Amino acid sequence: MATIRVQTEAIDIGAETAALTAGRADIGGIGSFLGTVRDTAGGRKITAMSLEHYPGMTERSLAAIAAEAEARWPLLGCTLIHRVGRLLPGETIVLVLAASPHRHAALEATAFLIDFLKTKAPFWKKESFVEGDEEWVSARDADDSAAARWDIAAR
Amino acid sequence: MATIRVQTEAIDIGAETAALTAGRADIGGIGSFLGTVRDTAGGRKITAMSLEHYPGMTERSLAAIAAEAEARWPLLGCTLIHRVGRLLPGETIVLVLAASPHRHAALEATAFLIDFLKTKAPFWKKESFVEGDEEWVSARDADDSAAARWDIAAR
Amino acid sequence: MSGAGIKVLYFAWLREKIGVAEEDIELAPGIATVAALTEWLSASSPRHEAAFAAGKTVRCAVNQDFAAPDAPIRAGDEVAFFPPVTGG
Amino acid sequence: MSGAGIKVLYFAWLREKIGVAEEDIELAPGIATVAALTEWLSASSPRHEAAFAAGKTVRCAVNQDFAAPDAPIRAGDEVAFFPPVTGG
Repeated sequence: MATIRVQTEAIDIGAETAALTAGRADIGGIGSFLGTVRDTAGGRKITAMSLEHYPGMTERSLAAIAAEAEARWPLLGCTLIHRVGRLLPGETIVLVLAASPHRHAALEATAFLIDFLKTKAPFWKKESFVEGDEEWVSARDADDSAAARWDIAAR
Repeated sequence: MATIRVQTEAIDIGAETAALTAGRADIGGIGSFLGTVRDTAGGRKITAMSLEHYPGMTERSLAAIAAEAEARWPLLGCTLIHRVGRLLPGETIVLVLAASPHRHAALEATAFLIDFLKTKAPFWKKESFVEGDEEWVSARDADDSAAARWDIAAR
Repeated sequence: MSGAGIKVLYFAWLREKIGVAEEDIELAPGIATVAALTEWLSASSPRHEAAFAAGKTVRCAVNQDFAAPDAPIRAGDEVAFFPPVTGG
Repeated sequence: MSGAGIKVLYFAWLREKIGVAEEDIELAPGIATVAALTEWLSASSPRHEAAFAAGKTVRCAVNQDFAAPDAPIRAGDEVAFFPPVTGG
């Protein structure tokens, strides 16, 4: 039921929302989170963010995250799209959509999906700074804590 | 900073997201909730939902709700759009967008905004059933409870 | 609006029951609160009486802010009556 | 892959430090867990040693599922090593 995609192209929230809701009249609301590239990291200006992933495992882990959300909330569909490659500040990185008859289910599932995507899906970011150096982003304890509040061990 | 609008036209989440984020590279994420018309109410099929509002007070109350969200979370912008008039099942009713450097702030502000919009903004819904009768929607205790969890008295 | 007048607005089923969306009222002496105005309006016609009989489920706003029964009413005010809101 | 071979993948800074994205390894006798494989790979070159020296910050997946140090490794497996994930 979930739409899972890894792509290099920009993410079009309008088109994805339309695809998720097309022909349906049983949805009460769609929650979403659209992540975008900030132009600073640790107080330094960046020129780009490069995303690498583990093809195969990525799709498996996103499908598992979506299945878990569908088991926990009465979802009528969800969408997980993550970009890879070189992205510029302001560009889209990730989109989560969750549709449900009820707004709280839609919003909670959205928060759950993005928290888990950040701790369980095999993506890695590298920041390119204006000074010319590059650095792999370190995992944040805050992300593990965010995932842990849903009562599943973050790995 | 907030975009507040009451309109009869369908809501375009893509265009509104683009307007909110245009030219910016300080946003880390945009949370959103898009409400749509369900084709059933209390187990009965509906043919339409009609929305009435209190012009003037609507805009004041939406601006107050947005200002409260901006005081509570580090938002870089938010959008509140509500439709009025006669809407068909599957159509958009309401859109909330909240942009922040941080994803949890964006998602929490989104939930706060829609919970408060539902209890504080002067909109009223009337359902038209397939049998031909019409009924004004009653306020739900669940909506007051949802608003109350944010520690502001729901009225 | 001039003199001791106020503007009264009705929404949703209150509007439908009373049959008008808006009326200009001359404030009688002693009508100084939302509660007093509600009582005065109820007595003004059977339709008003029927609408306001819903009692606790009628909400009020004075000059576009939610107002409790003891909120003051003054000449020139815009006073609205409506059911609990159900938007979103 | 044939015989006792496994495929090993590296991502992010592990890939950069080791200098290859993927290698086919003949499983030596006794290499039956992630921990044993990690130790064997570390000893295979100074670049591997430097990469795996990061120790606790290296994660592993066997056949595309996250795997703990005591997880078994069998011929034909796809084993990946990478830093903690940072997507989203």
